[in-house]
Amino acid sequence: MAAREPGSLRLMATLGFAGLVSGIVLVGVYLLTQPRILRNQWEALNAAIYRVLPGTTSVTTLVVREGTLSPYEGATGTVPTEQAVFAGYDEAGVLVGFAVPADGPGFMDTIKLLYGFDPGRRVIVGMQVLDSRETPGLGDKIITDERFQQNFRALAIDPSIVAVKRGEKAHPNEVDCITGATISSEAVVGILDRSAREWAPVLQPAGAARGEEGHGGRTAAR
Amino acid sequence: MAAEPQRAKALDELVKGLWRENPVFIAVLGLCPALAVTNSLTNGLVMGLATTFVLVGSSLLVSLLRKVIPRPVRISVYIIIIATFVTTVDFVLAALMPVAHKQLGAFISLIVVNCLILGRQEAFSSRNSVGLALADALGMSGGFTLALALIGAVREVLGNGSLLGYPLFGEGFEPWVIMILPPGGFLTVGVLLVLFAWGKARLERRWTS
Amino acid sequence: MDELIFIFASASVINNFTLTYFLGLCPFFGVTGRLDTAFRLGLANIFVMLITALASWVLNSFVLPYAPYLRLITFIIVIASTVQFVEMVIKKASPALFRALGIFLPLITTNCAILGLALFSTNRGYDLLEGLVYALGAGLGLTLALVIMAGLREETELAGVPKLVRGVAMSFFIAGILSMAFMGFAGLFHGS
Amino acid sequence: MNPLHALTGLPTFRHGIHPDDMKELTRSLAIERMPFSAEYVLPLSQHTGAPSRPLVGPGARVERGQLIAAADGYVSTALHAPVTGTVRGIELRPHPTGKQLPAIVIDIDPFDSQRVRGIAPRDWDALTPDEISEAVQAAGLVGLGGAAFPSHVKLHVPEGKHVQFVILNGCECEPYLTCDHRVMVERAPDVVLGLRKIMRLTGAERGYIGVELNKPDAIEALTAALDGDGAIEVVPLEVKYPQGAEKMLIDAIFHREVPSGKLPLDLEVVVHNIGTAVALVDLVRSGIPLIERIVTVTGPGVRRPANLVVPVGTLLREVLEYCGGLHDATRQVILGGPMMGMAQKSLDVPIVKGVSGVLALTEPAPMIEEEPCIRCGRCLEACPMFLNPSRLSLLVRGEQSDALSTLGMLDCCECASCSFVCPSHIPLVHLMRVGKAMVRQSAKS
Amino acid sequence: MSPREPQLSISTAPFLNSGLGTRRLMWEVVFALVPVVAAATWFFGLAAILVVLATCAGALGAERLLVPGRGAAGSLRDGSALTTGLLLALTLPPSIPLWMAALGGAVGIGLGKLIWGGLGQNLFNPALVGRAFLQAAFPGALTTWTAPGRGLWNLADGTLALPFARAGVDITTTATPLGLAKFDGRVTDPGALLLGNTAGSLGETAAVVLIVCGLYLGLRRVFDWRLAVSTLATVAVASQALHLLRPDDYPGAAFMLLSGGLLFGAVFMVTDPVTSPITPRGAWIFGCGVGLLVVLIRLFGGLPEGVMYAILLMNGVTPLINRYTQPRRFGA
Ligand SMILES: Cc1cc2nc3c(=O)[nH]c(=O)nc-3n(C[C@H](O)[C@H](O)[C@H](O)COP(=O)(O)O)c2cc1C
Ligand SMILES: Cc1cc2nc3c(=O)[nH]c(=O)nc-3n(C[C@H](O)[C@H](O)[C@H](O)COP(=O)(O)O)c2cc1C
Ligand SMILES: Cc1cc2nc3c(=O)[nH]c(=O)nc-3n(C[C@H](O)[C@H](O)[C@H](O)COP(=O)(O)O)c2cc1C
Ligand SMILES: Cc1cc2nc3c(=O)[nH]c(=O)nc-3n(C[C@H](O)[C@H](O)[C@H](O)CO)c2cc1C
Ligand code: SF4
Ligand code: SF4
Ligand code: SF4
Ligand code: SF4
Ligand code: FES
Repeated sequence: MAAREPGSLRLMATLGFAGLVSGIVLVGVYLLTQPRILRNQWEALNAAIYRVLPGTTSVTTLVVREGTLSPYEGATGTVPTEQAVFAGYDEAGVLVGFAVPADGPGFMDTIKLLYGFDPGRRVIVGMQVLDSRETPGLGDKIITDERFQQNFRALAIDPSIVAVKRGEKAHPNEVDCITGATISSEAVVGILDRSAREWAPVLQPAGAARGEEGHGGRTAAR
Repeated sequence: MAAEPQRAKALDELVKGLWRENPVFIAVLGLCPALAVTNSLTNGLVMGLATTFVLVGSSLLVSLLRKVIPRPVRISVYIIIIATFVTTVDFVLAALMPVAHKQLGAFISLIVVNCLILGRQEAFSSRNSVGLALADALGMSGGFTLALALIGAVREVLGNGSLLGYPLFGEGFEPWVIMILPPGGFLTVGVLLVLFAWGKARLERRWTS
Repeated sequence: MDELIFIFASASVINNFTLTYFLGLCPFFGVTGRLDTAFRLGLANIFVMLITALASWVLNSFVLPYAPYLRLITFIIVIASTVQFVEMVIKKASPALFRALGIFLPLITTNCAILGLALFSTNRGYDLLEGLVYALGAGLGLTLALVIMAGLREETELAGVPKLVRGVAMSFFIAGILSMAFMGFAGLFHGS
Repeated sequence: MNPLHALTGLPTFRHGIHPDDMKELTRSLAIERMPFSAEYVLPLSQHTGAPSRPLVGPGARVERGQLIAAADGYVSTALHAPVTGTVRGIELRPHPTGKQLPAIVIDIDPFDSQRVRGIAPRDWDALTPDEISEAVQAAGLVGLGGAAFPSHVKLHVPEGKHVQFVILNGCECEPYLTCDHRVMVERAPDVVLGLRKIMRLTGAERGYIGVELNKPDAIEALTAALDGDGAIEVVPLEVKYPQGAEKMLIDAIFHREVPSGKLPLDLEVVVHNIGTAVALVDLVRSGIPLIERIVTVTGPGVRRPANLVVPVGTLLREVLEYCGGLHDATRQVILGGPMMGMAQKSLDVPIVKGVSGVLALTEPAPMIEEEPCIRCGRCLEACPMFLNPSRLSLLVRGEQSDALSTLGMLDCCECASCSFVCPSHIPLVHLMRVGKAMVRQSAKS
Repeated sequence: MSPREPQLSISTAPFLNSGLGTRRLMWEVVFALVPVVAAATWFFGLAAILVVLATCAGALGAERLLVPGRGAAGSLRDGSALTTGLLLALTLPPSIPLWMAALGGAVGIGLGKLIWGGLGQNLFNPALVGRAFLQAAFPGALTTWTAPGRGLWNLADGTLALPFARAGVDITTTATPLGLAKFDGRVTDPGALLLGNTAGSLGETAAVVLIVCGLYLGLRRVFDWRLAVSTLATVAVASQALHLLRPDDYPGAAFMLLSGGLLFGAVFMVTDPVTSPITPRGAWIFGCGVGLLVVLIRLFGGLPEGVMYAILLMNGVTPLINRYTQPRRFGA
């Protein structure tokens, strides 16, 4: 038996060596691909930010630390791993609003979205769904339905955002639901309402400050 | 002198995976981690090709190293090799095809537990020459990719009225949404399995008569 | 609390691992011939999933931020060795439990449902508690699917299922119908 | 008291079925004696247990009541000549079970008076229990309730066992049959006497006579015959099939279930048919062995239904002819009742000791065409043994005998309630019999 | 002298039976469905008849195609394909395109029955398998409701859509009572629910008719009354309890019982002998399970109605129920 069975040292060595080689290969692949991956992520996010904050020409990333916003120190063009919002500015350098990511339960699974918030007027100025598994043809209309998107061009968050049946929208704080996708629509509304209520107190003072001083921090030109 | 039969054998190994031992329709192996995302031809192809890359790469390496790897730790070594290939393919896809990568999500990583891959190492690559192992891996993953593409195509055509994203039937088509939902995956595979069994039975009947 | 309820409902029935993600299919088709085996396999799965949730949370919080490229390998290795360790502990502490569940543990330690759980809960950014609830839901959902499937399969053995359909194809059809039936849980406890 | 009785007011068992009793055809016809015929066929196997061993050969002259075949072992019994005549031979003859079985064939002596000679009553009170058991066996007495189980076995209490109660089974729950009914009406005092005898033989303290409520005249006659005897009780029972199955009867009277695989004796009870009790009385009184029995000849196919005293071994053809023959529309002739009897393809079978009825039906076989089981559960709710006939039948067809025995296959008493209710006309009892055989077979190997 | 010997047939005991027949049971159900179809026609016009014809054609067609040995006469005779087709039709919305209805019938028979080995062997309700397929395939068309009483000849645009083509877009839609309750918090008056003058699936709206049919079938012992009773009782008790707890959020028992497909399901589908438990105790459990799932899905789920899913889910666990409710054997 001793003759045929390799010693345990040999086994450990084999495994260790395999692990080592694997590690080296992966580090190499990682270094090669990481910049592209990060850029892809940022580009996807960036596109969404410009869409939910119409009129924006430059963006600043802000991270949340102990309830207040501070500039993001990471590399330009990367998505921070911490909780972050994105301030958008127009050509004149005036703050358009903040792009805020939010998520919550939908019909099938968690819906992730990004919305633009104008803290001065307390209105939502744009919304885009980043990720959802809603039913194709029904629930996924929250992404594709143009009339639904219209709701979020100027949606007041006060007294609260509410969902109403399609065609019954009468007040700036109401959202016309999609027929046949009432639940997904309501889910989006619920996510927005909760998130906006949470963020407004944080963003309003920050917006006031930044609106005056013009934009600092790192920006990404379009 | 042995070159001819050797080549014939390699050819046989290559072809068997496509039909006779098709991993999906005949052996029903390696399906589960793939089925979830095979709701369009593109996804099926990407998933199939990613699996091909992993399977061919691992088989090559395992066959090359088959005399070096001590038996007691072979499975662990195989897993390390496979996981390395999978991580590589995951990163490369994320860098080069971000949209497809987002759709496939964690299921790319799950290739690592696809038992087709580990099974081939254990059953074939670790016992055969590099050439045969390569032929086997290519055949198996070819059959696998073909099957996933077929499933993806059926589901996309019925479920979305398109193929590779191009609409086939125009605006008036009512898509069968179920086909791109999970039940559609199960039902499609079920129907295809029955059709394959039926075709096989008919072929055999023709052969014998 | 609402959040946790939703996570649980989502993992167990709305997005049942087996019936919507196709994970853990092979035991689903292979082992479900007998009800009793299916049930114990399910329990073993719940158990391994809870360990996995714990292990992957530790890895995610303390290791992977520094070496993201090792995610897959470390998940597999750490889960497998943790389960093996726990297996030894159980063997010592409760031979009865080991006999009931033990034989399944090596089978499932690195199957796709387990790894899927680790990957999904990481992708969803769950904290420890959420991760554990997610694991419990996923494991119970898997057990539910396994046990239902076993009952149905046992019944079809005595039925006149046509020859062409008998076997794996039938299992796929049954799973398809169950998957349709589970769509009824969509939107459960979606709050709002 | 069983809560069920609170609802119905009458003791009974749970589950079971309510077929039309169809007894009005013969219910009020007094028992008559049929004339002798030319030929008698006496299969050696007329009872549960080993066939009797023949003692006579071709050409032998036999006297009415003479022993012609002896018991072969303990669970077996004797056989006697029903008429005076000549043994033609031991031949293979059609048997009610459908097989060809050896039988002693006797040609009657047409000039004989057919009086029983040379048999004298014994002093039974002087006999020990073992001697009584032997005497009963030698008289060929078997249970007349259907199974034809040798009576001496049940009259003899084994070492270490104890009998507390004797039940006389006067349920006659099979539709159409009225022979027990007529016996209870016409010979009530003998029924009671028989019960007393059995009680004394077995050492029982109490006796019961279970009678279904559709025989009020029998209940009345028996109650009158009791003459205030406090040790015996006539128990009116709900009209329900199979009330007469002994486990059901015991359940109805004592609310106790005979455990699966056990005998009534394990509950210190024995059950005898009322006909058996009267036959015992006759034996004790006159010493004449069991050479005739009472048979109800009935059904829409019979021109003149009747309750007859028929010598054992009489051919079915003769019995029918005595009753005016069959209507042309007759499609089936059954020995026994419609639930548990056996259809005959030949009228040349003899009436054996266990035959309590001859039934001629004009309907074609009601089992028209089998359809798949629709899992309606009716068979479950009919089965008095609380089995699942639907599942059992599937398992029988799938030949899974292990699963069969764990589901209680052997508990089935073949009462056919399941077949009766099945809307898909699945031959359930038939499959149950096959299943029981399968389980026994696999237990052996 | 001796009479002509009759031709005797032999068979095994018993020689009596209860006179019940599986075919007769199926036809009783078809018969009981006639008033339901009539009510559907009254409220939703010709569409009701057309949808019934389409599902039955799909069901019979699939049986014809997939079981080549069996002629149309054979499948017609045992009545079960027809039962499935009829029941499926009556659970569909009035405006459904006919080609979808036919597809549903075919899937119901193919996936719901034939792959299992045919009549009596299927473990899921075929009509509901067909409907669940349609609902997952065409969720839009299956959740589009038209108002009742638009005239006998009035057909929705989509009804005659060509195969594979989209249903018309300009259907005037309304919400079902359950939709109104769930999404608008409006509870429909029980009187309207009883008469059936509400939007909904073809056969489900007229509660009175369904109650009468249920009583007919139950009293004639066509189905196991325990199934229907336990289903309805569970819904009544559970929803009334929730209603008492939070009257504003949860409607009361009367509304829950009379709205949606509950009565139709309880009378015709929960009671399908083939797919419900065979044991009496199992029947109670099955009914309770359906009831609880209906309440769960309606009040806490995403969908306004859950009867179909509840029944299918309980079909799935029926083998388990059967297994664990085997009667205690006599003397065991
Ligand atoms: C298979 C299926 C999938 C569905 N998917 C969604 C969905 O993803 N999102 C949604 O809001 N509603 C979905 N619904 C519809 C809801 O069940 C519900 O009917 C609808 O939201 C009600 O909206 P309405 O009142 O506007 O018709 C789906 C329905 C079915 C049958
Ligand atoms: C193998 C066997 C042994 C029996 N032994 C006894 C016995 O020892 N004592 C007894 O009272 N009955 C005994 N019986 C008789 C049964 O209890 C029962 O009365 C008989 O089978 C006829 O019942 P049935 O007409 O309900 O089928 C025995 C029966 C069988 C089959
Ligand atoms: C289904 C079934 C029905 C029976 N019905 C009667 C009956 O109505 N009357 C009767 O005396 N015995 C009936 N028996 C036989 C009894 O179980 C029991 O064997 C008999 O009463 C014992 O008496 P014996 O040995 O004197 O025949 C029936 C048996 C079965 C299995
Ligand atoms: C009371 C009763 C209810 C039934 N309900 C259904 C049903 O809901 N769906 C169905 O497809 N068949 C139903 N059938 C018909 C039959 O059971 C069905 O065709 C079988 O399920 C097919 O195997 C019913 C039959 C009866 C007697
Ligand atoms: S482990 Fe492999 S063979 Fe088993 S089900 Fe999954 S993919 Fe199929
Ligand atoms: S070990 Fe994993 S891959 Fe293999 S059968 Fe089990 S679950 Fe499937
Ligand atoms: S024949 Fe057997 S299975 Fe059928 S009802 Fe009677 S005891 Fe039960
Ligand atoms: S009565 Fe017949 S159809 Fe009904 S469950 Fe029993 S065997 Fe099946
Ligand atoms: S169970 Fe998913 S790969 Fe085996």
